Amino acid sequence: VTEEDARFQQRIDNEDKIEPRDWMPDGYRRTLVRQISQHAHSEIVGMLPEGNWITRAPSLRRKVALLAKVQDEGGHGLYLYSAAETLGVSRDELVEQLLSGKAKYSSIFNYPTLTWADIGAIGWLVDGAAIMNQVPLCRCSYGPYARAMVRICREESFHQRQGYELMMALAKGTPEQKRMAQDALNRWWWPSLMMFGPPDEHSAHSAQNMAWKIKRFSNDDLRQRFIDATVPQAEYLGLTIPDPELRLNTETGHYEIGPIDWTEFEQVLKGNGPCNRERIEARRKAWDDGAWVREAAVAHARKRKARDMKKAG
Amino acid sequence: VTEEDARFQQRIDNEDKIEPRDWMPDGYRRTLVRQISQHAHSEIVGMLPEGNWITRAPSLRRKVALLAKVQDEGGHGLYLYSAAETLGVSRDELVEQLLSGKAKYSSIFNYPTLTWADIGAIGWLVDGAAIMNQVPLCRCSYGPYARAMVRICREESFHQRQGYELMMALAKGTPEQKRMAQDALNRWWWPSLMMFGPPDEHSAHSAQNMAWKIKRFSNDDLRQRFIDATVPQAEYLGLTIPDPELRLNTETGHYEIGPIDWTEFEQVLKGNGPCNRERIEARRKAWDDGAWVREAAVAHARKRKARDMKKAG
Amino acid sequence: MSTQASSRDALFAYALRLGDTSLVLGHRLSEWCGHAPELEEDIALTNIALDLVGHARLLLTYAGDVEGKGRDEDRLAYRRDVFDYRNHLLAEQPNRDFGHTILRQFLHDAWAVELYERLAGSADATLAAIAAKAVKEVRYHVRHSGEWVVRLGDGTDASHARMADALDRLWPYTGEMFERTAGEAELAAAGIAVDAAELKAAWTARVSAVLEEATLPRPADGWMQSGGLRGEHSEHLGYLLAEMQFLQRAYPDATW
Amino acid sequence: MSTQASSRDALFAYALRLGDTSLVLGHRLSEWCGHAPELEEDIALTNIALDLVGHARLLLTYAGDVEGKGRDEDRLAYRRDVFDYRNHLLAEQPNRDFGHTILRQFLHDAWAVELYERLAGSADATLAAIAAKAVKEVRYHVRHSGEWVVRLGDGTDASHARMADALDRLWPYTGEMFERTAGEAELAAAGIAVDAAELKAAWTARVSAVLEEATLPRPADGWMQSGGLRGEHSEHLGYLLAEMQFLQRAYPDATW
Repeated sequence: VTEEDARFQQRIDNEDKIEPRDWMPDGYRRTLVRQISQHAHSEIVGMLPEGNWITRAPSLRRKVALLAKVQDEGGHGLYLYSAAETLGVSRDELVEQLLSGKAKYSSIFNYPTLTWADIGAIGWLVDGAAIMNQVPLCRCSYGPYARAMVRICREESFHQRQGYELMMALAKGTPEQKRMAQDALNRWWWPSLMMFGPPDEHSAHSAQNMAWKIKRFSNDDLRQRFIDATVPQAEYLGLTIPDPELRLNTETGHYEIGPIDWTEFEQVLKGNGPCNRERIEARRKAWDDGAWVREAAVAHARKRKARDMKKAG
Repeated sequence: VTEEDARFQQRIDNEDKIEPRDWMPDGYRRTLVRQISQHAHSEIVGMLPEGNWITRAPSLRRKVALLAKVQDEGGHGLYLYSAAETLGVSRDELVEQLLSGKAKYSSIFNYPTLTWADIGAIGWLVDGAAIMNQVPLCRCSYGPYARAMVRICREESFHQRQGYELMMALAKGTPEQKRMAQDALNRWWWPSLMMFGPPDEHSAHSAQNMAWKIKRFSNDDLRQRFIDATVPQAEYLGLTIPDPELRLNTETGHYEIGPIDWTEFEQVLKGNGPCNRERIEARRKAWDDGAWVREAAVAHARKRKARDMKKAG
Repeated sequence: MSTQASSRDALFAYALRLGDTSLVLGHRLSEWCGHAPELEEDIALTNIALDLVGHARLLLTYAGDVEGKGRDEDRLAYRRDVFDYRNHLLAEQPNRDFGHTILRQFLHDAWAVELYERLAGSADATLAAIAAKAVKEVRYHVRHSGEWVVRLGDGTDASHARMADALDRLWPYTGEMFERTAGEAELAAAGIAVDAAELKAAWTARVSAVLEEATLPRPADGWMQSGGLRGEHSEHLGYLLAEMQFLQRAYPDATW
Repeated sequence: MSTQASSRDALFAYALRLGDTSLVLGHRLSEWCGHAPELEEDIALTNIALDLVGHARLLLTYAGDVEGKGRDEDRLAYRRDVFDYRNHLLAEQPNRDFGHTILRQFLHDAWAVELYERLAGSADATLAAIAAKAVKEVRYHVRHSGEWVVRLGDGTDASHARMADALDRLWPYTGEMFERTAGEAELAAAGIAVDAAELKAAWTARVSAVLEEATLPRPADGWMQSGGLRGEHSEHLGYLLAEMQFLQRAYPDATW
């Protein structure tokens, strides 16, 4: 450990915020770039499953809410790419990594949205799980990331309430709507639990990230918080969590769940989820189809600048 | 008039059939190529407006009937291209003429199919008008064309009855269905009348084509027959022909109609119909997208032949 | 009584024309969500889509009130078939590439901004209020789409060619914006509606200026497509509605 | 009584599986009508679509009879939402290019021909009769699609590359054809159904032979997509149904 390393760790321990121009260890920088860009990519890819229902939203009010939500996700992507850029990497590089498959994004977005209830389930469960992960990041040691997360969490919690309200309308609606809601819960429950990552005993990097205060709670801790918060919400909706082993441990006050099928998680991570290929292809198509537009914008800006200079000269 | 011309005309006057290897005047050949290929193109382009409702047909029975009908049209295109080929022009040349806009097809297919009732209206009115035009062609002086028309007319009259039956189901259905049927009649009536071409006093080529027995009745005669046959059918359906001036002349026994808006006809002919551009683009796209398939088929056939020769050798 | 009824019909038709056009165009824009050429533009297009659907909600709600048969915004949006839609054909044209989308948007925005500026002074308090709200947003839209038209028209050779093609395709759909719905002239005379025919000069001036800056020659006003105001649409609208209306049609008794 | 009910459920599910797969695949083929690479193929694809929709009609009618709740072919085809559809995921995959379409068709046909040959000997007279009719048509289908796979696989470099891509995309959807619906094993034991799992070897032999002739390496059997038999589909089916069902949904009281 060098003296610089020690001084850096001291600042972290003092809960100082690290800023872009401050010295930082390469590992810290690398970890943050990976995590922030992965987070940004998740926001962007996450626009696709929900975007899938914009044209079919069942009322104009719901359509407007969904459009606004997906737009917010684009906005989150923007803040996060900006935060990553403060670490010396360009947005184009990051996009390149996403499109080439080098960079990851949250596996949850490799599941399809099959019915309108999936929009509710994503808001309630996926955004709910995201918030559990993200709220501690508002206190992350890296300043630009922490500040981006404050803004993001505020919007995410609005989305989460909106998603729950949507599920409520279905759960209290016609029998067909209730069935749709239950079906969505059945499909999204386990993938949501997997969003917290592998069990602590298999989780790499954790200790270092905790020391750097990039991470503040373990995967299993966050997962448990999510379960404890969500099970009563499902009960309130009158929906059944698809886990016959689920039970409340009255001694600990925590809900205990049956075993998670990590093989499925591994397969989706490896690219075999129902939509991995389609998600990346959709992003790649948008990027490739848009190339002429971006090129034209650059060419026009150059022309305009040349004209302005001529005028000025 | 050469001796050959006179002998040819004599054969025509005797109602002899002209066959591909027989001598014929250049003008006769040119006229037939133009007419037969235009007719073939019409069958092919005509698949598009009806094809537009295959995926949305309102019952499986209707879906099957529509699929079969559009398939028949493809078949008619095939017979007719074959008949044209007997006159020394290749199908590829003809397709090229269609795609480049050099060759025409029936303007009626430049109108959109907006509701399911349009499928009925096309069968009843458009196929009905086509039959009026085509039945006399079964006695056309050129043998291959005449024989193709016999087969085509048989199928067309089946389509026409099917279309009328479809309209009947709508006209006797719910008020919304009846409204749909009336709306379709409103939109297809006048364009159907225009299918017979301009009034006799403005029709070019007519006299020569009559002499050659390519054409046997004038545009206005055929149009009148169609009107006389169709007006009572509309009445039987309980639908109103969209022509306030329509009346039965009790002396002649014929229905008289209000003036036809030939400016619209001219505009559609000139390429300004609602769908001219889309129809040709759809055909061009099919052709261009299929190029690799046709090339591969040729390449494979060549490989196979080479292998067979090697084996045989 | 009969005059009252016919002016109610006219107002209903007028509100539908504006509302349907906003809704259908907003729908088309919303198809881009997640697929735009760059993230900033994804957000901008979605924003405009949001505004347009917002206008549609106000206008369709008002149309339902005027009609007085208890139809609300969703009933009107989700339970009418293609021949009852009154949007401009321009709005329903497919997206094709970004250049077509943004040019379609500009041709519409240049009309909408002229319309809403005048309609904000309507003698009908509801239309005036809707227009006053809309005009602020539409001013931003027309600036945004106009800037893109300039950028792409006067960008690269490839972008210029695409925009010229888009202009050639879309121009025949611009004539309809200056047609009148049944009774629109009477409504305009009463100070309630803006007579669409009177927007032509201002629209042409605005469009010509942008096209010129974009180095795109303005097409001659040839034969114009028509039909949207009579419910005679292109083949595209049926597919759009089948998709948009699916849930309301499949679950007619549900509340969402 | 309970056994009877559960065997009725099993038979219903089985008939739906076959009927829905035929219907959805027929729908996909019908999307080509008027757009195929050559006229002969336009006619051929439409012909196969006709056969498949024909099989679907028989199978769905039978499913409705078995269920005994008065649902006919149209009720089943047009009034079920995506999670009640039981087709193979393979059938709903989008057409993409002609190579993908014809390979998808071949992978299905090679299964269908093995299935119907066996099902023609079913102890259930209706299923046996449907299969006896279908097998004649399906023998033609598999020859047609197989010939195209060979032609395009062993055609030009470009066509080979397209077919290799198609194979890579579609292979993960083939595993589902050998899954069983609930109660299918029991129906098979009773001589009513054909156990799908038992078709694997014959299918593999048939497919391998054609792929070899087409110079296309057979992919390894990796992770297989699954879900269609449980009503968990891809995002594509919802759009397909929205389009297909529009009229029946929009005019629920009409007879066509």
